[in-house]
Amino acid sequence: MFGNPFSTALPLAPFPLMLREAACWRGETEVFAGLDMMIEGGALWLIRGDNGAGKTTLLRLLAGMLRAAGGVVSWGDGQSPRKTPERALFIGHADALKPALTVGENLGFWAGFSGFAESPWPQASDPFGVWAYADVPLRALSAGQRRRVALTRLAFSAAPLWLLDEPVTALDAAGQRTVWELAAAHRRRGGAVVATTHAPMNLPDAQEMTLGGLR
Amino acid sequence: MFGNPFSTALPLAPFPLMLREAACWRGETEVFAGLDMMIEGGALWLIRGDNGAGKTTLLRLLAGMLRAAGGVVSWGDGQSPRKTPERALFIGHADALKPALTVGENLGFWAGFSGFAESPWPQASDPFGVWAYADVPLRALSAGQRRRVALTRLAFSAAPLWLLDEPVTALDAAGQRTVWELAAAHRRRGGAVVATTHAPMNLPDAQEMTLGGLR
Amino acid sequence: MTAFLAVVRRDLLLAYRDGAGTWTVLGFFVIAVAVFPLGLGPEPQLLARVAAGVVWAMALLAALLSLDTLFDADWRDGSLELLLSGELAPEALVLAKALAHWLASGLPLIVVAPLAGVLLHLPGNAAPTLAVSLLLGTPALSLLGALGAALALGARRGAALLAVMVLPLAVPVLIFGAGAVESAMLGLAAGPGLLILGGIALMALAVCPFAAAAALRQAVE
Amino acid sequence: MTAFLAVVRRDLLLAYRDGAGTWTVLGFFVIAVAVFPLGLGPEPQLLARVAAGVVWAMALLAALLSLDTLFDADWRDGSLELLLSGELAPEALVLAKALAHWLASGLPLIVVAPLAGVLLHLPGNAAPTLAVSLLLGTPALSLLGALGAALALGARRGAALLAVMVLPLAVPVLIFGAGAVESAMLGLAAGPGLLILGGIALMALAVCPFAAAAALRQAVE
Amino acid sequence: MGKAIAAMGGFLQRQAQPARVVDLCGRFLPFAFALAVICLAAGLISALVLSPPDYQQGESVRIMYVHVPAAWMGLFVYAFIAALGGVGLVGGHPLAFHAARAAAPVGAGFTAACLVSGSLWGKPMWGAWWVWDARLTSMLLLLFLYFGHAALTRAFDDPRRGDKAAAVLALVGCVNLPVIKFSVDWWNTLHQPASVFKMGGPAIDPSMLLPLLLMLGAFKALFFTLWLMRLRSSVVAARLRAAAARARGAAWR
Ligand code: HEM
Ligand SMILES: Nc1ncnc2c1ncn2[C@@H]1O[C@H](COP(=O)(O)OP(=O)(O)OP(=O)(O)O)[C@@H](O)[C@H]1O
Ligand SMILES: Nc1ncnc2c1ncn2[C@@H]1O[C@H](COP(=O)(O)OP(=O)(O)OP(=O)(O)O)[C@@H](O)[C@H]1O
Ligand SMILES: [Mg+2]
Ligand SMILES: [Mg+2]
Repeated sequence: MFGNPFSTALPLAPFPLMLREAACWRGETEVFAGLDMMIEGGALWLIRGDNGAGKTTLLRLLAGMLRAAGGVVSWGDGQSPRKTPERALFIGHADALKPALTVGENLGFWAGFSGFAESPWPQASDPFGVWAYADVPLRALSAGQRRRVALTRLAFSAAPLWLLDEPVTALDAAGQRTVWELAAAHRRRGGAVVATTHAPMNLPDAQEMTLGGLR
Repeated sequence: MFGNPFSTALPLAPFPLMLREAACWRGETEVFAGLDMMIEGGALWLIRGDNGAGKTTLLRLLAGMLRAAGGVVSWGDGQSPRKTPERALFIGHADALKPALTVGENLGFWAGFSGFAESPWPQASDPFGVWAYADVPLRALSAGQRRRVALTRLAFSAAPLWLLDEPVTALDAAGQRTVWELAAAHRRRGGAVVATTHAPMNLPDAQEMTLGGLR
Repeated sequence: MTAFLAVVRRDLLLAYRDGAGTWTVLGFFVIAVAVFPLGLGPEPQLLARVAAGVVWAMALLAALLSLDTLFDADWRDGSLELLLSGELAPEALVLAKALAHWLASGLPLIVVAPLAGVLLHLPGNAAPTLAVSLLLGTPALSLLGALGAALALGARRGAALLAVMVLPLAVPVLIFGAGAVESAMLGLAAGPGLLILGGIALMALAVCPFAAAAALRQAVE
Repeated sequence: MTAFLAVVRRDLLLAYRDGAGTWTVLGFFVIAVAVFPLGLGPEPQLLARVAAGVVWAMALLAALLSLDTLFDADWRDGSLELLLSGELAPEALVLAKALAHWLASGLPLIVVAPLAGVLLHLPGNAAPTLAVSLLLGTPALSLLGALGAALALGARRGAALLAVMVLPLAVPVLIFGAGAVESAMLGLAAGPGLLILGGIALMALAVCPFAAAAALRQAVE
Repeated sequence: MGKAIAAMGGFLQRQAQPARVVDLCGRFLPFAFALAVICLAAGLISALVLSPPDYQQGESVRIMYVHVPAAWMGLFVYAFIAALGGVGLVGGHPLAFHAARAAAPVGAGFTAACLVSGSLWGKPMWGAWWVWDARLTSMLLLLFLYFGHAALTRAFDDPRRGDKAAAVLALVGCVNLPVIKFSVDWWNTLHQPASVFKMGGPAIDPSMLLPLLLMLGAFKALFFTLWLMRLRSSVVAARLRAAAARARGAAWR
């Protein structure tokens, strides 16, 4: 349906996504409050902060997986992310892959589920070179290979907003480069990327935000 | 029994641990073969290589969790790691922590199991500052907080050899520093550290080995 | 529709490949049915007398058994959030998962139930009623189970909770199912019991997907 | 010894906190016992006739139920490797885990079994024999189960495999356990049956830890 | 009309502030308690002393004065928590959930009392502590539903999550109530059919009806007493927890 992500324009995306005075709780603790942020189309945000500062929580808020305890979170057209979760693609530590299925079956499922392609396996979109293990069950992969499979979903997503929680974890140098290249291509199409990372990084024109200044 | 790891000498450790022409298989594939390595007391080895190169496999071989398919793996006193697993402490991606138990219960168990202390909770040994969450169930921790809990086991291990599989994953800058400081202290006591990592790193006097030249 | 079918396909594949699916249910059921004559002693009359009840009780327990992974595995590995943020409505997702659960655990039961009936000396004339009653009752069990699994998602002691919640809701299915078979055994009309079973299944179909979808939305917060 | 006790303590804590432990076993048992009369019909004579068999069969199934997590959870999260590379001998580890399993699932069963007996109209004079037979039989079930769980570790369809493997081993326990209760119900001597049960338990204690330890060593390769 | 509803809503909104709730509970409590004591005294005297023994059942009929009101309260409280759960799910106000959580264990207590008293009564009447009759079974299932409800409310790290899940369960579990009520009519059972609340008026002698109704009043008042106490402490405990969490917040991060 959307073909190769590197070539096709995104469907019109209602950027910016805005946070105003946003607050978030986990369990019975306040993680952050009074957060302002404006995510434009084409932007790359790097979220930084100590362990437990609330980076993952922020991404989940943007994905519509958490409810804001205060303030406003809304897209440019006034919609709340909670009502429009399909606008964001979240890739976190839990990678939504089944150890008992092969790489091909896992990716084929997610491709089919998101209505991506006729064929069950998105061979055309294989930025991380996991096609070679298509028939290997996921449980027999190394940590980085598994991460590559999870990230391959980036190549067949139609979501304008990518939320990447420590995406380069466990990847070798080539894999890390591929992630940032995919992100750049996505931005050129008008999409936005919000990523957390602990690595010192100099990506040109990335906007940075550091959480947990209180600590 | 062993008190604070930073101050006490290790029990006599039979270094070096030697690999000669070692080969290792996973499933029905050869991961590496003909590997030579000599790990002396006080050494720090950094293992590098692309995803799937066999870094984790090598660590598991050194820990005695895998059988060598060929060649010799033996300690200085002729013992095989498979017979003396207690000489190595392996900390990998699977962190051996139970989400349903609190941080205190988890660490208390491992401390008690390794005969570390009278008290169930090793409060004196808290290099990563997880004492503050002692009563929080593990499932409510962030990724980095959880990793800190797993790594806290370093502080109450009596094993002369530390095998750390991507130890700084998910840690913030302070946490990463703490890992390398602990490793340095362990080396000063005569222990050895073998760690894998994908991050570019300049640790003085670390020996490097890159796997998977074949690929 | 593609998404719906994709979910059903994947769940069936997982049930076939993994421990907690079809094989466990079948194994449990066959073993339970085999254990009974050992516990009760071999008299054919006694066994025939209890056959309908035992088969139905075991079918209920087998269904319960395979339920606690219905949403739990997906929730743990992050799949559930992605499934819920797709184009597929949560109600349809529940329906797809319940359908897959039924195909993977209800249907095989129906296939082996006649065999179990033979092992327990169930009179031949009651065998068709047994099959039909299971055909009508097991979908209701899958739907009620999906509701329970969604409610218990992420709870401490989820599995125990699930059993305590689903059982009271599932008891009518059991009573009418076993009752219909018993009527057939005694030569009475099994029709009314089967009709009620069908009615329960339809009611479960009307209520459970919505209630379960509401529970799922809560769970991924 | 500290390590042994630490393992027992942790497993009990997990069984209490988590889904797959004490609560599930108790819930399953109580519910299964409640489900039977619903399936079989309410006649007290019939229920009394099958009570011993049902309670024992359900005890066996409840024990089986809680087995598949015995080593599996530890294996998945990397604990098992660490447990096996400590000072504790693998045989002692198996013993510790089987003991914890029995304390968490066998003992509660023994406590609630008399209540189950009342609900199923088991004659009062058979109740003590029921409790004693469970006291002798459930440790054997835990030990045999530990062996099965170790053998099935990491296998595809492990849970189903486990059931298929453990059942034949556990059948003698079931037969002599239910038999002893039945003898007591009929006013016959239950002693011989109970003695045999005790013998089986001792044999399991002598064999299972070693066999299971060997299987565990294979599993963590 | 719309204005009146809005005014009503505003009034309820004001009353639903935690401090106000605690205050109101405190104010109603003494009355409910007094009513419970009075009804209980009157009911017990008329039930145990003034009312006649049954011509069939003899003195054991007096169990009825506990058994029947307990059964009625078990059913009533379940409907009550289901209604509160529905209000909470639709309206979203936490007070409804507090109220449901406060009521549930009390209802479970009444249900258990009905089961125990019925069982004590069954031994002399039917010769067995327990039979698997439709009404007894469905009442046992009601107790399980109460257990499920109570367990669900406590089973989550986030209490709001448990409240909502329990509300859904309570609503779905309501199908059991008519089954209990009409089980005696639908199936041929050992248990007595309805004689008080039935078409065509009560078929029970006034000398037994009056103490029965007094005991019912006593149980109702007792329920409200316990409920108000638990509601008050539930609201206070939630505020304490929130304050503690706020205090811990900074240290946590
Ligand atoms: C554990 C055993 C029993 C249980 C669970 C039980 C349950 C109930 C329930 C739920 C009700 C209220 C039904 C309604 O509102 O219509 C009730 C009412 C009643 N029960 Fe029982 N019962 C038990 C044993 C007995 C026994 C042994 C007797 C006496 C022989 C008895 C006599 C009555 C009577 C007279 C009523 C009032 C019926 C009416 O006037 O509506 N119950 N019981
Ligand atoms: N359980 C297993 N069964 C079969 N093959 C496996 C298993 N685990 C790993 N492998 C294969 O063995 C090879 C080496 O894996 P290993 O985990 O050692 O890689 P690694 O160097 O640690 O990679 P990464 O950087 O991704 O962690 C890989 O090709 C992997 O697919
Ligand atoms: N499920 C949960 N229940 C309760 N509290 C939670 C939960 N998950 C996270 N928290 C708490 O919320 C805070 C923020 O967690 P979050 O995962 O957002 O941190 P993070 O910035 O992503 O940290 P890390 O760098 O370690 O990944 C932490 O203090 C954490 O302990
Ligand atoms: Mg995080
Ligand atoms: Mg690795």
